[in-house]
Amino acid sequence: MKYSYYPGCTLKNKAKDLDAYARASAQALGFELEEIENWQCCGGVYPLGSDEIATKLSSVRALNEAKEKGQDLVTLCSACHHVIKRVNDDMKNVDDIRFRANNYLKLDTPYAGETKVVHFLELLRDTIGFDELKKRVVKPLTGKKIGAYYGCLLLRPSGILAFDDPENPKIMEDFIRALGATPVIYPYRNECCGGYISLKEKDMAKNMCDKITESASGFGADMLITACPLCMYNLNKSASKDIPVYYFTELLAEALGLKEEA
Amino acid sequence: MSMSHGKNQAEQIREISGTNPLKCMKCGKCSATCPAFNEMDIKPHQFVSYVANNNVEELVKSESLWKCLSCFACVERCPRDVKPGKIIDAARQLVVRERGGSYLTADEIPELLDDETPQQLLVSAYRRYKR
Amino acid sequence: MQRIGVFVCHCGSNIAATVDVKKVVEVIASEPGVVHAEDYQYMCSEAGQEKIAIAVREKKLTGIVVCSCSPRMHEATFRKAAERAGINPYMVEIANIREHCSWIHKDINEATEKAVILARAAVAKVNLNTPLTPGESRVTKRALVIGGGIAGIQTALDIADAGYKVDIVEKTPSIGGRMSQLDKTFPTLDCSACILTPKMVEAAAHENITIYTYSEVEKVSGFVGDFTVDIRKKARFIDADKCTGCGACQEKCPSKKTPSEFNRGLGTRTAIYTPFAQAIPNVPVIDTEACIKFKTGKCGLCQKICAAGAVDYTQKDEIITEKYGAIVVATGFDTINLDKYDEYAYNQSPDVITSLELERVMNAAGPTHGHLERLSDGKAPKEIVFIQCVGSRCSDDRGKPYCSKICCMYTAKHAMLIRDKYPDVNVTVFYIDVRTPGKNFDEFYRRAVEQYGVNYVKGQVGKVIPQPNGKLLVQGSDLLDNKQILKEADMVVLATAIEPNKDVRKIATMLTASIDTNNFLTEAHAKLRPVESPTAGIFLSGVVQGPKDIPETVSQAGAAAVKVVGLLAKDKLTTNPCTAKADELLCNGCSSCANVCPYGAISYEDTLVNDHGIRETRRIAIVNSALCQGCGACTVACPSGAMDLQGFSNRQILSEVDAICR
Amino acid sequence: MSVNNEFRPKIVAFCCNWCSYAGADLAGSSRLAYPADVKIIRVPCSCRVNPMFILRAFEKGADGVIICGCHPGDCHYSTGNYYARRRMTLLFSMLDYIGVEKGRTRVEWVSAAEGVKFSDTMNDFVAKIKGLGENVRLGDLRCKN
Repeated sequence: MKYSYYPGCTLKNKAKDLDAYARASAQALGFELEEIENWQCCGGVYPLGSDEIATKLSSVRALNEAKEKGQDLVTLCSACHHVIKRVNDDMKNVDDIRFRANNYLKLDTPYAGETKVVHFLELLRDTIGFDELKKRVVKPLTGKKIGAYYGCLLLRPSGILAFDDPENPKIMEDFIRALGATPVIYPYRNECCGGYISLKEKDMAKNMCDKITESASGFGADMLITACPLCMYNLNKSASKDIPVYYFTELLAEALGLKEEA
Repeated sequence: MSMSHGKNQAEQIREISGTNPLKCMKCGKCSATCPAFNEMDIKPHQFVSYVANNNVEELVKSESLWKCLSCFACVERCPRDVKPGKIIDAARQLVVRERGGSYLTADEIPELLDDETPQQLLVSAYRRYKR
Repeated sequence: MQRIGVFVCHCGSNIAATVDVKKVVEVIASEPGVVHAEDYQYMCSEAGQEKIAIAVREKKLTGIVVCSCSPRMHEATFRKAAERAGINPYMVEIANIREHCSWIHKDINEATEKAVILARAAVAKVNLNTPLTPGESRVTKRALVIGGGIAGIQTALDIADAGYKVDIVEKTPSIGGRMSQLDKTFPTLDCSACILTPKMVEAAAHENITIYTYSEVEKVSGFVGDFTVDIRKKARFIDADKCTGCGACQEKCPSKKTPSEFNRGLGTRTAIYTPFAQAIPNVPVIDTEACIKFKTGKCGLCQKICAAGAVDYTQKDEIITEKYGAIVVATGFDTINLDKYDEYAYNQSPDVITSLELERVMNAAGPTHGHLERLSDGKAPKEIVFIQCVGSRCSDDRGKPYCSKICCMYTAKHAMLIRDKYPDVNVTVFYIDVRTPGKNFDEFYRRAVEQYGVNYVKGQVGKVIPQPNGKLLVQGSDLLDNKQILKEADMVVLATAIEPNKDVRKIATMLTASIDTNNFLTEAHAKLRPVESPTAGIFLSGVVQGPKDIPETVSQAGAAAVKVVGLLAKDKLTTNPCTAKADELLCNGCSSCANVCPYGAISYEDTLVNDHGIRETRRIAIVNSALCQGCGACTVACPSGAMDLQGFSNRQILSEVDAICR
Repeated sequence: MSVNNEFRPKIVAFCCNWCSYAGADLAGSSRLAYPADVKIIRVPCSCRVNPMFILRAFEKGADGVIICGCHPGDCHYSTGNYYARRRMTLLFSMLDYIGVEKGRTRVEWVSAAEGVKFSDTMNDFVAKIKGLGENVRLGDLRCKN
């Protein structure tokens, strides 16, 4: 199975691990990630203004390229997933944005939201299946108590992201179970880590990350997993509680016995 | 005149955000939800009523513009589908679209960075803070 | 050509402010067939109707057009007026120039122009009207009540007391409904069971009432006065005539793990069970999904233990077919599913419960025997938070757009009862608005605050955060203080929105009763006919029509009963004469019409016809006008154009089309 | 003809007595405006609408025809709206074939409780018809004044 793949800026640099482990695991699980050629940065945040067009075009280009290849578009970074999925929804459902974006791009065939945007975790859940993943695990992470940290970007707005129950998600918990570890459910797993605010308002971000890590360790988590480089940075940087944070792909690669290779 | 200016800006905010603040039933669930509540001078439920009442002069000067995380918790939980998070973002847009309204300048950046700062943080912050 | 009189109503200023009524009179007077035209302030008034009578007399009118409000409002009024004046009532047509014109248009020229066109269409139609005579149909003097809660019980009792037979069909094993699950009732704090049980007993003992519990309506046919209903009486596997209700079977049943529906899943019940001690009938049912005998073939303990020999594993569902003159829908409500509101952690903590679950917790016969305790660890709570409007007043797709109406009052009740019985427990209520209209209602709420010290905080809760120590952190707004507050609680109670019973859509479809987007049944008129469905012979009782509390439900139940009695008291009903009719010279007996008739009203007879001198026997469609409801499906299905609908004939409708497009 | 030469379409709306006509009444009592170009003809059920009526309307110069009935499953006569839906689907594609654009005909379900939907539907339909302009197909010139 071949998929178009959008890594995003951070995965080429500070979050190389997130990317490398994902590619290795994908290969082992029997699907191929074809990186979109000449992809451009998604912008990091979805442009909320209903009159913003230019800031959405890089996502549309990536989406259109996947469409032309007839492939689903796989994302990994929470922010890229959030931005691209929302722009895709605009292209599908908002006449004004679709019309103006296509006017800019002058594509041979106008793009109208045809591509399916799939997060790597959704691919594991819906295409491979967690039961199947469990069978492929060679080094189960038995005994590890892992808290899933979702953050906001994957879950909200749930009407568009349609990733999981925004208040009581379970995809990452099911993922953790498939790897043989024990998920730790804690209430702050869908609360914001502070996001971009950590650049200028460091105390504020720290405060928020403290709540998250304290809640997670209070419920017995030994470590956290995330899909987002920024969450990773904030949780590592700001939180006073010393709790290790991993990309979910790293644990996946470990359980699949690929960690050394990658 | 300041009143008409205020009204103009409120209209622009409604337009950019694509929201209807009149749908608000003043339940306060947005403010009850907001993780940045304590950092804000004007609170999420007030964004909505300010824009509904065409009284946004204080709002566009507010610190809250730079404290909202766009985490969308208020949008997700709002029982009336008002989307306070989009309203505050539209107010922020108004400010950064005006010359010199940026909350972040390039020369500030180096001292804010460390070895691990991900690109994503810079890109996001830049898009939020600056035109 | 008819001699038509046109009467244009001002409706005070409702019409006259936007439609130039004088102009309408002036223009319409020159329409073909119109021999009289005038306007008047209120045509529906006695004086207005008298004007019709005078014009009929003086101008020898044969047809009447009234330009006024909707025919759904006053068509009947003007038909009666015409009849009194000596004209066939079906020679009257209404041009709706209020709802369809003056009320929706602002420009007087535009509205006047449209009013003229609507009047013209009505005139064109009346020119082709023919006098019609209603038929008669019989009334079966028996009523059916669907639903055995307080609404259904009260309606049945009132009908039965008036001397008519009435059957209650209840889906669950016992009558009693939601009220039987409540602990206390507002605003007087009576024990719910103490006031409900006597009514249940009275209904069971009433000579005119038959109760079918564990039964569902399966099929409805017929029409007002003459419905035929199939009721599925599900197999209880207990012979009700033999069972003494001793309860030995339930004590011995080894399958004890099924969540109790009556206790909202908070406790368990056995596979053979009566839902609660005062159940009526006091005859258990066997839940085959839970019963070991049914699942594995082994066990059979209940049969062995039953001294009366009442247990019968071979019992089958039974279909009872009965005729009714009227049907009352009293199917009640349930609380909404809270899966989409998990910011309140209902699915994450057993100590977050709904108000209806709290009723069971507070009830002596409930899962905690009436002790207020946390369901997670059985500990006595010290801090309780109530959250109002959970799923009510929502315009998103998670909740309901309406106010559930009962929550403010029952929350005040719960808060008061807790503070009364456990004075050391602190109670906080997060509210958006406190809505307590009703006799002694606001006083009741104020007592909760002033006398019992319940802490009311204006603002909604954003998130309930379970803590590692088992407490619940409630993060909410205090809007008056402009603060976000964090309150540590031991229990959180959600005032969950109510919604009509899930089955009601299916029932409405069977009854062809209209239903709104929230699944409440629609009234015939929101203000003036609140207990009747627009479908004749169908009546509404209780929450099925809209959210209401017990006093309102009981009042409405009585009102529905009066309407039913009014119907059953008649020996005959006049039927709608606007029925289909086949032209025997055009009909070729092809059966197309009978295939689409929903009432089986069309049959075929070999008839001797005289077709322009050719006398022969042909197969001709015959419409039974007592069965025909006048939908017109057959008229369009007829390939030869033989079938037509009286009162809405092809020529009449085409003449309206012509008048509008002229 | 209006003086300012603005195109005012002729629109015929067939409404079933039980749901849509009542929905139109509710739109009226709720003062939910829609253009005066719409004229309503009351029929007992949407299944009473004979294709002949629609053809006649176009022949006589109508620019659009809309049929409103109860929601599927809610028909007062149980199944009438299903017949209407099937018949109209066929008729509309035939009309489209002979040049009466699909946008000029519509079937819409409006319940007695949906005053807002009735008004919204009519506003939308009139706007669409205005976009299409005057109907020239099927019009019988002898019917023109």
